[in-house]
Amino acid sequence: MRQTTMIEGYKRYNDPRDTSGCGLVGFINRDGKRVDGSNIIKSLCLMKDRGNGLGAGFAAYGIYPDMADYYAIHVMMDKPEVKPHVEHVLYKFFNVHREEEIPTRQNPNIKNPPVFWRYFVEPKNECLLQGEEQDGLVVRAVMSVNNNVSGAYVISSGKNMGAFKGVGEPADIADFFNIEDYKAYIWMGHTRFPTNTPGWWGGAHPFTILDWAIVHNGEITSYGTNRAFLEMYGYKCTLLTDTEVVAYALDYLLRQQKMPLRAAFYALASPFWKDIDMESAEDREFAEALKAIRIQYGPLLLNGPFAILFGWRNGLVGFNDRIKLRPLFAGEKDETLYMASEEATIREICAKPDRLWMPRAGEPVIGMLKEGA
Amino acid sequence: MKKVIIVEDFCIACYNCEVACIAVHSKSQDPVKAYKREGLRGRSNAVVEVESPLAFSVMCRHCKHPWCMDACISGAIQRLDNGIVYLDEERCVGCWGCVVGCPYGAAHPNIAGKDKHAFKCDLCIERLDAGLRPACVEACPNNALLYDETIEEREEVHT
Amino acid sequence: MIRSEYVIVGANVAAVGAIDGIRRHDKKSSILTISYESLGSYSKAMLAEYIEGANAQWLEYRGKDYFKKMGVDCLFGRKVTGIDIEKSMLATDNGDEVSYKKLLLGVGGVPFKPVIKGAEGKELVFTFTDFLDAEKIREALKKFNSAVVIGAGFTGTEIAYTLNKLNKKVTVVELGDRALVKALDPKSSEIAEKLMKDEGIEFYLNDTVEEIAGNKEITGVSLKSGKFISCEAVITAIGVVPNGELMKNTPLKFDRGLDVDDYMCTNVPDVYGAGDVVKALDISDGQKRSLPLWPLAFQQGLVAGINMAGVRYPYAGGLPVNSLKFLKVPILSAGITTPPDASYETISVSDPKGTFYRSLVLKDGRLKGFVTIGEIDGAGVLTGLIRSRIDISGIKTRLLGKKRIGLMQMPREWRNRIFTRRDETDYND
Amino acid sequence: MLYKKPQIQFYPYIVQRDDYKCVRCLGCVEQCSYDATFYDEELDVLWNKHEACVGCKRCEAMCPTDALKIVPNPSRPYEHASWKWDLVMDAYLQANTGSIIITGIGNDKPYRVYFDHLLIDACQVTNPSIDPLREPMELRTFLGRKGEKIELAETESGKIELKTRLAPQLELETPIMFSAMSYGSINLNFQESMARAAVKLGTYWNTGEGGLHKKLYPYAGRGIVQVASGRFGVSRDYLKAAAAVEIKIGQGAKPGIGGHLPGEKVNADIAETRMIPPGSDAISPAPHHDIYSIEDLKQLIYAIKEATRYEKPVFVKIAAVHNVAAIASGIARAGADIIVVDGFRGGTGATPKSVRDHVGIPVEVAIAAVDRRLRQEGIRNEVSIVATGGIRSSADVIKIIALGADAAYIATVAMLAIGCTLCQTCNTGRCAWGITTNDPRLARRQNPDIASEQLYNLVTGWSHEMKEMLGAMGINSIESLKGNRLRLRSIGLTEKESEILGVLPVGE
Repeated sequence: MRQTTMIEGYKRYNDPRDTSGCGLVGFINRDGKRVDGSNIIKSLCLMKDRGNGLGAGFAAYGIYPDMADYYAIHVMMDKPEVKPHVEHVLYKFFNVHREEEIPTRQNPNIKNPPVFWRYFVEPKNECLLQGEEQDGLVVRAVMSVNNNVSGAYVISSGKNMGAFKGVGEPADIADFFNIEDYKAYIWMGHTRFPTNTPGWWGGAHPFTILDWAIVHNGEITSYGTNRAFLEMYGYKCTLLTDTEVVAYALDYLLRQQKMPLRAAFYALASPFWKDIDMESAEDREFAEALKAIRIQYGPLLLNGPFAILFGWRNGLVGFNDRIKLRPLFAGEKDETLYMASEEATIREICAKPDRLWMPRAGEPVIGMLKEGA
Repeated sequence: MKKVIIVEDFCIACYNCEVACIAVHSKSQDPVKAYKREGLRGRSNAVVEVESPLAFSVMCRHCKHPWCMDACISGAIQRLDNGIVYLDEERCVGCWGCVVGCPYGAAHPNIAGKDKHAFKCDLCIERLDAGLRPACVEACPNNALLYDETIEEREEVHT
Repeated sequence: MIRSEYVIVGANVAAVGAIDGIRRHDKKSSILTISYESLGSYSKAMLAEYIEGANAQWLEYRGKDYFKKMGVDCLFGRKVTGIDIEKSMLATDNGDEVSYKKLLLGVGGVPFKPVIKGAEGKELVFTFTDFLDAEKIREALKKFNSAVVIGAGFTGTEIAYTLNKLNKKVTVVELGDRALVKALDPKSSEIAEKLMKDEGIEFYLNDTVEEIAGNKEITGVSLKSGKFISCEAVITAIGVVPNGELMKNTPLKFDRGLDVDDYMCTNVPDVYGAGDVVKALDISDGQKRSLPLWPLAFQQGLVAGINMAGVRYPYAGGLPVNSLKFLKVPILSAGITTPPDASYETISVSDPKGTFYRSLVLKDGRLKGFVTIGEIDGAGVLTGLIRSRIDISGIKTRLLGKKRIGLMQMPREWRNRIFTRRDETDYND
Repeated sequence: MLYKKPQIQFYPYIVQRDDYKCVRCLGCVEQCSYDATFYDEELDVLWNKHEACVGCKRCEAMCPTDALKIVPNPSRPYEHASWKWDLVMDAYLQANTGSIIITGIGNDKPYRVYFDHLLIDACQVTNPSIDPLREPMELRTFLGRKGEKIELAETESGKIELKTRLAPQLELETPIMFSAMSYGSINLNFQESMARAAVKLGTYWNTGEGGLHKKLYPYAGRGIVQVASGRFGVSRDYLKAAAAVEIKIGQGAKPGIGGHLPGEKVNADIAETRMIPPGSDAISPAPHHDIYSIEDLKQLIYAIKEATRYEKPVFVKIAAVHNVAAIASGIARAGADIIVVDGFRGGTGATPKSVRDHVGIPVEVAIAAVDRRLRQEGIRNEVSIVATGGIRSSADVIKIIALGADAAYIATVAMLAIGCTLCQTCNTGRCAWGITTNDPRLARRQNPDIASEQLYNLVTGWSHEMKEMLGAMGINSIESLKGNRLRLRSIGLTEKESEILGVLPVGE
């Protein structure tokens, strides 16, 4: 009904504005079976109307099986001249095993695209700081490129995964990056309707750090607080969008603080105090833990409306803000777990799911890769 | 029975109870007119006693068995069904039996006035009927007068 | 024969007290009052107002509907002529028989009449005790312009003052050396006398009327001192004595007053007494005596009623309290006003204009009585102090101020009790 | 008196009495604690001694017939742009007395109030604002030290287990507490009112440096007890009874100045509570004589922590001074759990006017500076920051939290809630509103039954307003506002001032 009305509206007034927000979709094959990009493209294109053509992107896990031991650094450069500056940084931190331009196709709707390169790298041991792990060094290197090299941005930096994103409609971006050619066990897609920040290539989703990737529909009203907190721990927010704090927050919680996965989501979308108080009567220890999480990680609480998909090499998680101000659906068929902004999106690629549900506010839907898969 | 409870710790000697009492028992219902036109100055049923730092306002305790009523020769003082000890000024002949009988000094002689009669607190019976609190309680800015069940009666209810 | 659970002889204030008392605990049983007076319940203390011209209804105590409202049957205008204690039966002057289960005798007092030569057979010789007396005086007002009042007690001064107000030339003859000797101390008597003299009333003290001169019409009175006062009317107002008429030839103990115990019960079970007829406890000195005072009659009636209804409740005793309501300057007194011996202490204050006077009589630091003239607001606090027997030696001088007597001087605990808790006047149930 | 020194004639207030309306109830005579009103029985007239009036408006408020108005005396000393009339008056006064001018309440000079140059953000379209009447809206705040991390484990049932023990925390249902006002400087009724309100509100009250009266021990569970330079009333029971301990280094109204409660005000009750002889002067030295350095402070903090078995958070309160950021950083590293920064608009019972009006800095910039400094050092999350001294409204609380505070202390506004009219004569001890006085005749003017209700209402009202503002910002939990300066914009400030506050100008 709603879509019909909107399409009529388009016809009548040729009104470019849209009343919806971003659209997101993702799925994971928990057995680790890789599938090509056709399904993610199909489902994302169904949600074309949720975006406005100012951004679309994909993240895929398992796409570089031969290079799985190396960090795959996807770099976006405004112009080719930037490349030496990028490499100046990268070569300082890494031994570069392979570098290549990310294959793209000419698409009539994609105007003046930046240049995309990928580097398969291994951190130089001598660059590690005292007690630092390789991941820490990669984060430092990414922050260094993003901060210091004007016109260059690291799009993704995890192993055996990659992010592809840009300004354009989902179909055009998919076509531009040859998405259908990649095979992955986790796929994430996003179509964008930028509001707070301009529509530019770097601002498209997903946002990643290491192999954490985020697609996000919504607006983080706690951005200032989250950012101020994260900046104390070395994160630099440079991408002019609130979504990046989610990626950094997860990196901070899961990697730096080594929090259990579920606990991290209790920090980002905490239960309300009234629920914790109620829980206290039933399970005091659990309530105490929740309380401690809120006290300790309160500055990372994500406020405002959002639906977020969060992927990494071992799984895919979807979650909503605490009062569910943005839509999120989940579906299951055999070993595949689907999550998307709309029910239709899931049905488009999985006509008869075993189960289809709307997750509760703040409650994460976790799809983990089976051990050994 | 609900009565006016006097909390002597918090009386601030502002005399608002007296002014309110006089005003509501006046024809004009206006304090300035009551004092200046109707000559009701000194006719408050509640009387503030001050001896700094102490102060409190005293008015009829509405005894269950009132001394003043015993002493009333004209039958002007009667205890109504609702417990209010009421002095009908029309019937009062000014014998001052209530004045000398009341151990709280809460029945007052109106000696100077044209009509020689006693007067005392009627618990603002008309206000109570209208669902309001007695005027002195309403006027008290510091809760030194409360309209409530008296302590023992409250205890009885609770136990 | 008329039957009633409770029968009350008399319908005045003691009877009203008794009805109140009975009805507190017994809402159903029948009550009958019998009174020789047709007016039923009225205020004897207001007879002076009647003489001045007030409507008889004005005197009605508690209003017309009182007996009906309380569910009380009345036989007014009937005199009880005898009691048969054995049969629990009363006889009335029209031959009715009334049977009772509980009986209250509230028959009051009768005026004390001294034997005076020449008093018999003269129209304008009055007493001043009940409504009939007042009616007679009122009817005779046009017939005389001057009067001698015998007795300067409470009723004497009141009738003197009233007649004076009605433009009669009034002379008061008193055996004692001052007016109002029972109620006041010498100084306040002096003030009261002066107030009355200022109005034109003459006093002859330490003297008494020996003979009323004249034939049918009075020409004057001759006094013991030999003086002669010409007048047209004589009113004896020496006081009342308990009315023992009904007790004659009954087992009821009567000796200058009906004997009652602490529960207002006579020596015969189920027969009670209250009011001017009984001898009851006077708390100012702890003696039992007849005190013909309005509030005490009410209280005794109430206690009798409560006990008649089957609830044991003792009479706490009464305190003589007086108010001279008729004077221009109010005079109030209570308890012992003239110390009987040196164990009492008297403190007083007065202003030279004679419009303010207060004296306190104490014994062992406790207030026993007082007189206050002029400034009377809060005088009841002093009455309360006598009753509560609080040691006031520390605050006594502060009670003498011209200012209104308040509760500021009272112990804080005492105050808190009455400020926040149920009152403690509720001594009767 | 026929002759007065001419200077005295320039009294600041006139008592205007509408003699027709005045019914001579004499309430004003009783109410005036400065003997400016008296009754002439002979003439049946009420007179006023204008020169005694301090403008507290007590009589005006209590007059049942509205017959009184206290108005500024239109005939003031001549003034011009440089010689404001109060300076002229001060000169007259000092010429007569030769002493320091003492005053009460906070700074009344027209320095820029930064709060009034900050605007709050709201959501429109792209982001739904939240209706606090329909959705949960959380103000619960925890104050206390946070470690670097907490250890958590996921159980098989998917629940989370806490392995770390948190440092002691104060749990506030709303981020507003009642600031330190000592028994002695204020009376017990007011203190009891705050204590009762704090308990009912689920927040905390502060004893100030005057000890904890035995009557208030039942409320100590919501009490923060102060340890100040005079060490009044500090005992084992005192520390044990409280929820937290506050070391008071300085006070916004009088940075660098000690305190002095004159002996005549030290009645038996105050003496017992302060643990000093009755009638003796209660002197709080300017510095703690055992704290001459940050190391000394650290020793005291740990002495208190030892004494309270590390079960109670320790506050350190300092006045907002120029170098506040560096000082706060030192305090954080000295082991304080909570740092209180008291701005120069904070109130006082008595202080030299010269100090009150010219020493210190505003709390807004102090908090911004402290928050920035602690973030630069990466230790902001370890300590809590409480702002006080100049918090006037719920919007101020929102703004100060967005600038970096965790919670706010209120005091002057709490006094306003119970009647204070800012007449600035707290130091006289004759406060006609019964707040800053222990005169038994005046102290009874505050009935804790009423006053605690007033305080409760004030904070409840503020809390509702804060929820509305948070809802407008699309935030449903106060922790998402902390240090969220992006939700503020400056208006009418210089670029430098905006930068110091860390706030963008409007339009950006």
